[in-house]
Amino acid sequence: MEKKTLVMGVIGADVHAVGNKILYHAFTAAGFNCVNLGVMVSQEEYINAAIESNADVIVVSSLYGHGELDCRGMREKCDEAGLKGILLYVGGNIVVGKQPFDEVEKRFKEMGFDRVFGPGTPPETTIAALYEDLGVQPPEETEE
Amino acid sequence: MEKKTLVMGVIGADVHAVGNKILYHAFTAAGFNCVNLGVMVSQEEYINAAIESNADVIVVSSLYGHGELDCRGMREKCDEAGLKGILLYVGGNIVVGKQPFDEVEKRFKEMGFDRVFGPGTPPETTIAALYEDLGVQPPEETEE
Amino acid sequence: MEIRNKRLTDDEFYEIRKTVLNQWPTGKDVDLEEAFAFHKSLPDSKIFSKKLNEAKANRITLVQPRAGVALVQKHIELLTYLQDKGGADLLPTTIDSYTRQNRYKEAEIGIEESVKTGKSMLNGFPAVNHGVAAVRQVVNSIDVPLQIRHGTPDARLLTEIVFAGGYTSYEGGGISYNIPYAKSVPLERTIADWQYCDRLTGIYEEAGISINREPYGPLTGTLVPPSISHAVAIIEALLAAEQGVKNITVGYGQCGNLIQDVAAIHTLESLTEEYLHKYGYNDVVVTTVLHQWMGGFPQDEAQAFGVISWGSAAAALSHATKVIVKTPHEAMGVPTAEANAQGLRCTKQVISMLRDQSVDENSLKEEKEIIIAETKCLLNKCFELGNGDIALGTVRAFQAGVLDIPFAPSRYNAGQMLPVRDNNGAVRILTMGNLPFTKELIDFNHGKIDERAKFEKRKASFQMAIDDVYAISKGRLVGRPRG
Amino acid sequence: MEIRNKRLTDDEFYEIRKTVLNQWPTGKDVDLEEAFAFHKSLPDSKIFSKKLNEAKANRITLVQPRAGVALVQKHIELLTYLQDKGGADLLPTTIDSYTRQNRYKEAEIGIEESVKTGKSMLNGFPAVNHGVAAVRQVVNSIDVPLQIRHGTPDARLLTEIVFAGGYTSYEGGGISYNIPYAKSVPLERTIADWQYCDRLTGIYEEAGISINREPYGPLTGTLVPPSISHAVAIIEALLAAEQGVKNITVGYGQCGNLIQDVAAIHTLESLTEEYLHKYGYNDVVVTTVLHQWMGGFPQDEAQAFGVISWGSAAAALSHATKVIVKTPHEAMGVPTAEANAQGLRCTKQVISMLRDQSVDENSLKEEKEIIIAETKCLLNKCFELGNGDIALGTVRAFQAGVLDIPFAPSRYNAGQMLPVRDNNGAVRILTMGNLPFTKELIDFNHGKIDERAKFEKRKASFQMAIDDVYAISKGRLVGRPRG
Ligand code: B12
Ligand code: B12
Repeated sequence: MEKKTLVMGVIGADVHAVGNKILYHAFTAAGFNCVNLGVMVSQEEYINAAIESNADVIVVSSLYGHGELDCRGMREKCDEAGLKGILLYVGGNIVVGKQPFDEVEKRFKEMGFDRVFGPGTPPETTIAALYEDLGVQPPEETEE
Repeated sequence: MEKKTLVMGVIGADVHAVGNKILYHAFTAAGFNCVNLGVMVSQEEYINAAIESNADVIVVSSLYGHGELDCRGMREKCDEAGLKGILLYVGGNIVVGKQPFDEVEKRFKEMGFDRVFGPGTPPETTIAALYEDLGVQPPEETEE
Repeated sequence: MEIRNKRLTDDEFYEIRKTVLNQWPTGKDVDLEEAFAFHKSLPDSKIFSKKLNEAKANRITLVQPRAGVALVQKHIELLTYLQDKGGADLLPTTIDSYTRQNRYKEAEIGIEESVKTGKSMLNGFPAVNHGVAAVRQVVNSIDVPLQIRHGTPDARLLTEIVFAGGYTSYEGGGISYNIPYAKSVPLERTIADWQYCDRLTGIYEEAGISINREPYGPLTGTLVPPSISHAVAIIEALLAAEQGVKNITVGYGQCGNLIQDVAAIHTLESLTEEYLHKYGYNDVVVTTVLHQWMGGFPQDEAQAFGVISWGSAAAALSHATKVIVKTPHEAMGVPTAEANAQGLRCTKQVISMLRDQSVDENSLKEEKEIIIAETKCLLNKCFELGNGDIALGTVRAFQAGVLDIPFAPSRYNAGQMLPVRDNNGAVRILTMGNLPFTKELIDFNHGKIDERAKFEKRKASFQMAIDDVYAISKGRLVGRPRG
Repeated sequence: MEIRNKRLTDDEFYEIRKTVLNQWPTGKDVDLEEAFAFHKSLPDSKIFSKKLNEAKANRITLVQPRAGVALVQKHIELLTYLQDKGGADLLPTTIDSYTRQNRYKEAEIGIEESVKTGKSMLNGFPAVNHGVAAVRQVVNSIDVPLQIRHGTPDARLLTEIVFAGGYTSYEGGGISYNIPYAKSVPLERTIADWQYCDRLTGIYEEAGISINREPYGPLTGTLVPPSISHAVAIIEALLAAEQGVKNITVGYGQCGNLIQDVAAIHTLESLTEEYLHKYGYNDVVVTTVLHQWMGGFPQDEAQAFGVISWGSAAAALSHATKVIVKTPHEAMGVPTAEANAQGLRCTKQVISMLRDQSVDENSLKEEKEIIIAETKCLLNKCFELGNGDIALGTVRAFQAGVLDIPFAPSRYNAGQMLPVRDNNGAVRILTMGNLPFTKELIDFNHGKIDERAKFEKRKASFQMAIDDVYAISKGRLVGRPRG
């Protein structure tokens, strides 16, 4: 199978590193080529990395509550940088406080994100979505 | 001070004895003459005891949830027995489940109870109400 | 005829049985052979004793709520919710208070009123009125083992109906469902009536159907010292074993001091086994249940969760076989399904977080010795008073105040004994009444209470006990003087 | 110039101070003399160190939430609610993440957006942007002592503003607010910047105003073994003491195994005192704080209450001076005032129920010995690496992986060490990286982990650590393999 490439990281001034490390581990085991930018990633860094690695998808994590401020304009910046139509995922605790998820999802979709995931979404769910959206299959041997 | 007399007990098939024992202790210390019928008291028993002791008030406890079924018709039976206008208090966990207290109070007032108290009402509150309704004062020396 | 701890003969049993099944029309639907067949059709996953034995072997703690409403369909919905959303390992059917007093006519009114008002006007499920077929509907609808929980002095007809209905566990006993649950029923009566229930269990056992029996541990739920409830639990276990019961869960209501609670669960199991063996009952499986705090709860739900969690911790750290769960609505009224499931989930979280931890044996030593010594004083005196017969001895012990349960409503209870907490929150005995304790044990109790009295700069008294009764509902364990 | 653990001279301090106060316009409002006067006008009941010292003397555990929103009035409302409805003994002001990164312009946008949308768009209170007068509004409105809680690598301006604003306690440190909170800030920088903050505290102290300082204990909050966080806490205590700080609260994030947690709190206090004395700081008052579980929480609120309660139990049984409280919303997002108060009330219930209980000293012995031995290995090596200077030694220790914090985002952290739980849920170290442990200690850790690996019939590995990271959020403590 041709390996798909994803760029991942935690946006803004966010330092929540645990989920990022685990997601990296899980994505790699699931057969993706991962460019992990770690925490405190700016929109520009994601975009530059995506261009450089010719990525198929950008997976944005935001845990600390400023996701809504940090993610604004990301789709437009991608477009400007020539990444038209690149898949954009966002997940984590992406807003401040416990808010009804459907409203949150709507706001982020309007911002141009293709998929929006709520708090505590397990890696398996994210991976299943990636397989579906990228039209690929799990690798024969997964690390179990 | 002339001692006022109260008849007290836990109505119906209710065996919750702890609050009853403590209330008896508190009422006595507060200067009342108490006829304590204990638990599992029928309407008739309260009424007979009130006639016999020439009581000023009947204090009905109900904890176990059947209070609404058990208390029905009590005011009418008092009237028939010649206890017209006798003070009737009810308190405890007088209905099944957590219900808005104002609705519960309303239903029991309609049944003819003069005062209706919610879960966990402290003895001091009840005693203050008795002093007020019976127009008496605390005894000089209270057991403290 | 004086009461004796002796197995009912078939003649005696079936003679009584005729009148029992006639107490209410639904009695006539009970057919033993057909009931055995129904039980045998049940999958292992619905059999209480199997699940308990397995939990005991694996040292895990199962969670079980209390729950019961007036109408069959609503009751099934409630239990299904607690199973699916609460993750209950075991489910109950709590019986309403009219049925507990054999007031089936009032229960009938409660059912009608519940249909009319659309809310349960009864505080439990009136199984006798509903009858065998309805009970089986419940059993058929639920995937986990089911138990009847009640508080019924004369539970004979209820037992017949729910056993025939397929229930595989049954709470209660001649002492524990009398003294805390009745005002004026003689103890001879309830012990005899519960010999009937136990014998019925024995008859099922002999037919190859092992129904779990659980003496009701917490009694009045209010400052009951462990040795008192242990003595009662062990007596009821002996009475049940004599009638042929083979699967017994002995219970204890959390007092709140961790060391005392863990020591209590450990000694409850070992003492019950010891006494069963001593009296020749060698094939009984004994498991334990810890009841989360059974006294007054705080009204605030967040605080109630704190109390629930602490009970869960005591259950997990003592490795009780199961824990009976309270809800955040406890102080207010019969809980909604939602609140009940919350209590379960909170409990499960704590139980499973702590399942790999225990309390150091050394730190339990003194407390275990005290509980064992006290319990033996009580039991030995009971045997003595009964000239070796524990049924007779028990009746005489209550008459004499040798067994004495605090805050009990029954007039057959002396009510002389007064418990208070010591300075670490363990429940001790201030006024002995006629408890047959040795001087050492009395001194131990008083010494512990003196420590507290000194600390609080007041005399130990009834007021101290009252403060302790209110304490947990006011956010404390020890009822310290205010101000 | 290389970093040294040496008190800043007045010249050095006031030289730096000029640029600090110019970092953002609100800096110019800080006037030390006037600030001292404001502090001296505060009643004792608002002074953090006084309340802590009193709690320590009485062996009680105070409760404190986390809380902060974007706008001043809303923040005051929030704190008032937590004080009145939550019963908080101590209150915080949690700073937002932009301020923590000195991104005051973005904080300004957050404030504007919050005004516009009517909800807090920031995850905390941007104290620098608000300035001294606004901070005093908060101090004047609240009755209990207040602390700033943040996670700011360069907190110098923030410290100036909130000290002038009247805050009497301040969390953070050069290591604990760098490694878990930053990606690429050199440790020399943050240690130096925090020397500034500590020196400012010292200057207040010398003016007769004792401001409490709290190194941030839990670090990444995720499977941090006690000895690691102890070493960091003690280093930061030494660094603070050198600058003249006299009232220090050392912290620890609950791991979940009761024995380990209680042993951790006890040794944290004794070791901190030991090292302070050893290095000549003899007049520092040391208190302790336990943080309820700092890793991933279960989403379900009832389950979250279980986790909160277990943290409360650990705090109470270890007699920590205070406990930092989580809320039932933890897994979802910044809590509402209501949810925050629920966490407080639940905690208070457990804390006060358990305040008269302790864990038996004997059962703590082994665990305390291990923690002490491990911590000393780490600290002694740090001193060695710094040729006797702990500031320098710390920088070199991180470079060498001698100090190594699991799951940390900082590139100045080696990230070689990997913790997993043992079979009783205590946190142990699987991969040592360059931790300078003795063979005995390594064997002890591996022996404990082997027990678990055998029990689970699998090898200890990164997967086991991942399972442990998720465990509590999935209702367990030990991340057992599924299926
Ligand atoms: C201890 C207890 C028991 C013990 C009682 C032992 C005994 N014989 O006394 C046992 C375990 C045996 C028991 C049994 C049952 N209980 Co019960 N029990 C409790 C519990 C936990 C505490 C009661 C108590 O002693 N409180 C301490 C005393 C000091 O307080 P108190 O009883 O509330 O009384 C004070 C005030 O209410 C007030 N007061 C009382 N009467 C009056 C009257 C007036 C006029 C005024 C002003 C004030 C007043 O003053 C008293 C003194 O301060 C409560 C829940 C709670 N409160 O936390 C449930 C509770 C009362 N029980 C309940 C139920 C349903 C039962 C059972 C049916 C079994 C079951 N389903 O679990 C049986 C009923 C048996 C029967 N036939 O009555 C329900 C009632 C539900 C409802 N009303 O919706 C409660 C609320 C629990 C619950 N949430 O489900 N129970
Ligand atoms: C541990 C932790 C910390 C540690 C982080 C250590 C570190 N450097 O990593 C410390 C203590 C330092 C910390 C600091 C802060 N934290 Co914090 N923290 C947590 C906590 C308890 C657990 C996070 C975690 O590690 N979980 C375990 C991992 C495995 O799960 P995860 O992070 O959720 O990631 C998984 C999923 O979300 C998903 N996922 C993640 N990204 C994506 C992306 C996509 C596309 C998909 C599909 C899925 C996905 O997959 C991951 C792997 O399974 C959470 C609350 C919780 N969840 O219980 C709060 C939480 C995230 N923190 C929060 C906050 C506010 C802060 C602080 C501002 C301080 C504060 N107020 O207390 C600072 C922020 C610092 C900063 N600048 O970022 C808030 C965020 C609030 C909000 N969104 O409304 C939370 C929710 C707590 C709360 N309820 O207040 N925190």
